[in-house]
Amino acid sequence: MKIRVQTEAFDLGAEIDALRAGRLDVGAVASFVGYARDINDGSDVRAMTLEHYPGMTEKALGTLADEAAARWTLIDATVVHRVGRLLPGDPIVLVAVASRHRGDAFAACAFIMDALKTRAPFWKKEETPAGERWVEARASDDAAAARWADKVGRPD
Amino acid sequence: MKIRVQTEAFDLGAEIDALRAGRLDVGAVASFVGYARDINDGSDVRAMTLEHYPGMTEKALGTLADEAAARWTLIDATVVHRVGRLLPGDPIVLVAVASRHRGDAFAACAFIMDALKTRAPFWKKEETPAGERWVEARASDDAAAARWADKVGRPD
Amino acid sequence: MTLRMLYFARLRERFGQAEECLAFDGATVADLLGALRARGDAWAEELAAGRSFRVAVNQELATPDTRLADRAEVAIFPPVTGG
Amino acid sequence: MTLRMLYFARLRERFGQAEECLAFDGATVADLLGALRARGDAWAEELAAGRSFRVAVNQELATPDTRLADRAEVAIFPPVTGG
Repeated sequence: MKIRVQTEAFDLGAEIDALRAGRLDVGAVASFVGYARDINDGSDVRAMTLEHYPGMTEKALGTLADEAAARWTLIDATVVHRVGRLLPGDPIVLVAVASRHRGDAFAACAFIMDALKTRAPFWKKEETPAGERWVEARASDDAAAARWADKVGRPD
Repeated sequence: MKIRVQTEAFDLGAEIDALRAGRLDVGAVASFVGYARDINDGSDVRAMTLEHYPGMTEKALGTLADEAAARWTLIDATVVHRVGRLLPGDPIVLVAVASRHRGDAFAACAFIMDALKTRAPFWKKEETPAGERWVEARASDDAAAARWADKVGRPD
Repeated sequence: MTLRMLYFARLRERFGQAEECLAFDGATVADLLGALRARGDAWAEELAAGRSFRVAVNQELATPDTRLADRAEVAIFPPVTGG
Repeated sequence: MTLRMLYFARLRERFGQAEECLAFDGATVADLLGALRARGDAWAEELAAGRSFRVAVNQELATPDTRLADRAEVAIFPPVTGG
């Protein structure tokens, strides 16, 4: 499992090449990239700054990846999350999961993203025409994460 | 919706850049790449050849993508499937879905893959130490596709 | 009516041809399958009731009661295995 | 005991500091929150019952009954919004 927190952009293709390198038993790679949008909650967003809790962040992401590896049959996974100031269109987060079969890859990738959204210590501050504002946590993210509790395989 | 059937390899990063080009409202891209494995059903696989039904293939893939667009809130999607002779490690299929929020992207990407596996006219023939063999359809693929019938959103 | 028949994958190999033009007197896919089975050998074997194959008419998946029209493109193939 | 306190995001701004060393006589996270609320102003307001915040002890999410040990690293922050 590769876990990184960084200010620089990442290259999805290169990350997935590294994830698969030398493994001819990989039949499936599911991946997700989250991007900064130019609008949120009805306001224009000119930029955002991502703050995190160094030390706990890496530990929390590692825990999520380990939970996914315990729950599904995975070959490897990569999680990269950026911090610092980002502009609309910039990639924020990458989760990529390699497995033999697609069901495991899809489920683990969605699980890691849902868990990251509620358990990894990152916070977004947006720059809007009305000034700066901290993004509020969404009830829909708690609901998405809760789908995975006490379930085997895919959520409802 | 971009649908392509081709013999050449594809570049995941370039496909996703094209999918997002000029769209700053894209918050989420879920993607899947399927690869040729070096072992299947307990036999070494040296190579495989993918045959398809030109004309129907593109129509079937377009129908799946349209069904996904009717069911979830999507910005765009790309489906690329290779045909011809492939070696272990070669990418076979790419499905990438762009949306505002991750739930739609994940669900539509998984749906398109599950539907493709049962409804798009491709056939694999494997080269093994014991000779050539046509890959048999899997009951698990029918079950995966059936999960989406009469359901809204994500499957069980 | 005249049909353009296409065969794919294992069925193409078993039937020894990828396509043919077929003069046909019936009305439905079921009628057509009956006519093909009457050829015997691989045709009777592969298209027997209970065997797993698919029929597409004009590039859309069809069922036994799908009606056929003159110049239709009819494809017969095994369950698909792409992806 | 002495705790290393860390504050993040909106709470860092509201409390006017990112970290501090805190001498503390209680036993649990609940005791600690009571001591911080007693500072009044933003502390009383942001850490009031019913407000939404998280506490991590030694970089693991904690609950009100989590026990604290000398030199623990305790972080208080809003619900997370990454990804």
